[in-house]
Amino acid sequence: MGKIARRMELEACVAELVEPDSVVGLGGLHFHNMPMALVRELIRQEVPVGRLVPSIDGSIDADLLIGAGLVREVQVAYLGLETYGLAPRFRAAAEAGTVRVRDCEEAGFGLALAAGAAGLPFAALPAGFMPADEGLPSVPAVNRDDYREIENPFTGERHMLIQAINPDVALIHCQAIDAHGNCGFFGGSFLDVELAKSARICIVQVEREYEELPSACRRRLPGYAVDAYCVVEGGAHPGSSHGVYRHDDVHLRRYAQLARSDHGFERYRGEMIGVSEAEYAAASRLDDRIEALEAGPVG
Amino acid sequence: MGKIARRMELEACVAELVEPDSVVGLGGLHFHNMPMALVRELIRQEVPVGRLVPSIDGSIDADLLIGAGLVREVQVAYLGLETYGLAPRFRAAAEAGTVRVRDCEEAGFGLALAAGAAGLPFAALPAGFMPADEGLPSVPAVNRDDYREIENPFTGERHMLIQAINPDVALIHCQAIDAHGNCGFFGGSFLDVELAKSARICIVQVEREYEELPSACRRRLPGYAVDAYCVVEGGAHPGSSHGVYRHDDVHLRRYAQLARSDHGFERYRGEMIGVSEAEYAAASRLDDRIEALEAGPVG
Amino acid sequence: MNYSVAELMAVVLSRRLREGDVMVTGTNAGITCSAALVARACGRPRVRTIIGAFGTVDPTVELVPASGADQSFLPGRVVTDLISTLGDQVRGLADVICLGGLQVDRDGRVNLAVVGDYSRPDLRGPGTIGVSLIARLERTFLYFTEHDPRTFVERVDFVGAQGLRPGGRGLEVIVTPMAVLGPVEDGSRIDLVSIHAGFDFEQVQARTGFALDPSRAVVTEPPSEEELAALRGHPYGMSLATMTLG
Amino acid sequence: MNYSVAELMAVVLSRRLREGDVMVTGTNAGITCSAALVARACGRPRVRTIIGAFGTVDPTVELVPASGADQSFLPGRVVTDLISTLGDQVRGLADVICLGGLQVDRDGRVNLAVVGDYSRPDLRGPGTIGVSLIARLERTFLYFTEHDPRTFVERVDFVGAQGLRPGGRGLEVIVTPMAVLGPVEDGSRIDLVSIHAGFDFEQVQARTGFALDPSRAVVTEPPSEEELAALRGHPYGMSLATMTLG
Repeated sequence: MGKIARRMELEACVAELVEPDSVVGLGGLHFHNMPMALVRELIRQEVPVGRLVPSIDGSIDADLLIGAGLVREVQVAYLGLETYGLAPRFRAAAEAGTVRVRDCEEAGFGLALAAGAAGLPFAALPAGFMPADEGLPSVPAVNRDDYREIENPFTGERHMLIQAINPDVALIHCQAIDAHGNCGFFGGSFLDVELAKSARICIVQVEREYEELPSACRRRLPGYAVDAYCVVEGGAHPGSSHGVYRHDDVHLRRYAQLARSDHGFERYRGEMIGVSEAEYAAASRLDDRIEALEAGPVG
Repeated sequence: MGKIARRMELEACVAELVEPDSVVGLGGLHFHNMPMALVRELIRQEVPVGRLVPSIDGSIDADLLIGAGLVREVQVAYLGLETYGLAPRFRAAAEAGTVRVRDCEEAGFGLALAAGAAGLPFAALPAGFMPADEGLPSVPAVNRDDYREIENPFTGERHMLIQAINPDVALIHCQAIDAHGNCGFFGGSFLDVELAKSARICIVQVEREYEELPSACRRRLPGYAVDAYCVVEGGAHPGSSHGVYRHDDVHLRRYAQLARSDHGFERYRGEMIGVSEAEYAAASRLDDRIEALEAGPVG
Repeated sequence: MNYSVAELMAVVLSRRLREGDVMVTGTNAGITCSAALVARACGRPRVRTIIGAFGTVDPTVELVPASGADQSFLPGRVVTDLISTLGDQVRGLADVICLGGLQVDRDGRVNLAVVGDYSRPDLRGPGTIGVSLIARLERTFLYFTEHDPRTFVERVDFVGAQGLRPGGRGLEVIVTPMAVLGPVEDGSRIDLVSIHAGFDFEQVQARTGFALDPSRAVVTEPPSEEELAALRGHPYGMSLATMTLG
Repeated sequence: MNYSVAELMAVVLSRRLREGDVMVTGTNAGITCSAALVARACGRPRVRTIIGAFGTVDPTVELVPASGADQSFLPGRVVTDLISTLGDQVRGLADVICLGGLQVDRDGRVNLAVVGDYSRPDLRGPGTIGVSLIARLERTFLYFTEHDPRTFVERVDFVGAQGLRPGGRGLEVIVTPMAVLGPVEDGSRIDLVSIHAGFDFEQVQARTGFALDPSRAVVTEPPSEEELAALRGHPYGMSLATMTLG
């Protein structure tokens, strides 16, 4: 059914639309265009996540939720801080066995998300993709939830399928939205359009409202795929919001350092998450940082 | 392997790159952005086509090849003249049994082409898509080449797959190409990018060369997916070339009329195809028509 | 008040559009785009149109081109692309698909492929276009520029799509220059919904290849002033006043 | 002539690039983009680079950002999108994929997922990223900013990808700040290809967790004047002269 995007407050987006123990997808890639305001709000409202699905390359967004103890299971192609090293809370939780990991490989993850977005129950993997020999663990052998073998009915050969990804809720960050809920990305859109469509409920946090989408938009998500949106300037911080501000190197570096220990993470959490985005803005000196990190137009 | 696009003459593109009895895909949609110069050249060189695959909505491009008696089999979601009625030569050949028809439905056709482009052997169809009851003919029942049933290994339910489309050769029309073989579409690109990538050999006919692709391009096909190109101004006539000229209503109407009978079709063919595009240009008054049909910029 | 057949057809379809509907259309979309125009003006401002060939949402075209892939259809509020629009339809992000057909039968099956024997047809049509889409979308609107007995048949020769699905879902309305057809209350078959002013039951029955129920022969509600004003307030809506059908 | 380790690594990779190659890269792409720069200047002008996150072909960036998804990577000769670039790799329209790893073993397996037991790992890494792509692309280049014995192991704890495929296809070269590794002639295992000037066999063996063949310890051919000129003639190539690794 075509959706009608509702404008809501950040708090209400989470309180009304994210059920406890849902499958939650996170948009963006690495520390770019992450739905950080929504992630912080999930932590404030302590919403447990049944399965977290960071879109293809997860970062501090997923790491924070795992660190806050809210994630039972995480489906990953990549979860790390890229140029800032491993994801410390994911690492600690996976090593301690307190989060279940569903490893997918990158192409399969992309195909599974695209299948979910297109209303298909599964996708074919490339021919020749099979478990490793010699009994060493590998994808797909370690992930029987998402990978299954069939006989290719056209050739009789063995072939792997991957299950579609269809989160209950997708959390997306973008730069622009118009009066009809159509969303615009000034820079990369990664797998955000696919993630938005694959989810039952799509929540968008956006930098700014426009009467009509500006021509700077490189890609657009139609409003008929959006359930609700909230306007949060700086909502992708400490990551970048392409075309608006660059990622905050100082902040990310400090997180990567602090989150190596339990108490360091708790210190970050105590200082930064607060009770509202206004508190986050004050603690992170958001306005100053956003201004200092102002990004030129893309391209 | 990344391809290096070679600049060739129209005649050489067909003579050197289109093997007899190949599977040949045609780009464009209805009578827009059709690779007509390449189609006419196939007729001049009398290259038999093993299977013709007009991309989702075929038009006069496919009808001409069928009328010329060059097509053994045609794989169609739609083949007609849209606002000019049925495709007369396709109709006549299918009714006489001189062309074999492989009917696909539209979504399946798109999925099969996208799978072919992405290097996957087949695609899942939407759940619930099954042969019609009561033994009435239907897709997929009439097309066992492309549709097969499996047990969905995730649910145990019956499920249909469609085989990927991977033509031997794709014939594509576009508006712009740069020095690196990157192609640009000023208007619609339909399934042309998918078709180009799905084929083993991709041949592009282009209106004009540019040092760099102009910003008017709405979509781009990377040069690493292009084997050869030829520059043919007006090469999509009597169809449109989006952003350059509109379709030629007079010409198309006349074709639809003439092609209803065998001798009418032969008259069109005798008048129009000639021995070169120069003869086509003279017979169709191409320069005048292109000028008269000049299209404003798109959008 | 005077109105053309095309105007009446657009108004009939517009009344079926609900707030928030996303309607997919293409070839000969003058009537369907105008239906959305009327719906938006008459209390359902969030009705949206998608041109399937481009993924154009709410095209900003002045005059609707006949071809569904004409470049005039490119500008719009949002433009995606053909393949993602196909995906959106399969995913169920669109509500209504508008199509024509070669044959429709009383069980609501739609056929655009062949008339006669499949392997050696009497009439070979364009294909089976849209079948899996009809099967996935919640609602299908069919419209025809002629009311032809060869179109409305007892039983199709080929099932392009099972338009009418269990419970009366799927095929919702068929509009022609003479009448409106649609599923009966229990969704078991297609029958008359109404007959346009100027035609009577016998005329419609004579041009329909399956039996219609004469007790259902009410008159199609004519366009209201508001509906006509909405139509005529826009260039492409206005063009319907003089549109020739068939 | 003086050159930095990063410059040498870029030159080593550049020599593996063939005319027409399409190379996919992303995070920490300073070295790989520079390799393409050198190859293009040294007789293979049609070598192309794709930034995977965006589908940017031949990015026009001045300085290569560390992050593979930085917006500076967006402008380029052609920009498509992430999902079609994934498809292009699976389809075989790209030739080379450049990656790092947590572990590589002498059979050419690559692991980025876990060290230790999969279900309760000693070290949990980022994932299995790129595995099916390594399996599909003709050639894989691995590069590491440290030559660490924990990286080069006898046997990986998890098979992210079977980098080395039958017949020596697949994993073509591994470059580190100390040495070049790669498949032996019959493709049966990974061994030394060369050692960078300034290091000796014992040093490399001490930092490699599987046995290397000392008879293969030739010196890595240093960058030529032409190669260095190509590197230093462009802002991002120039940045390698002072790049700190590890």
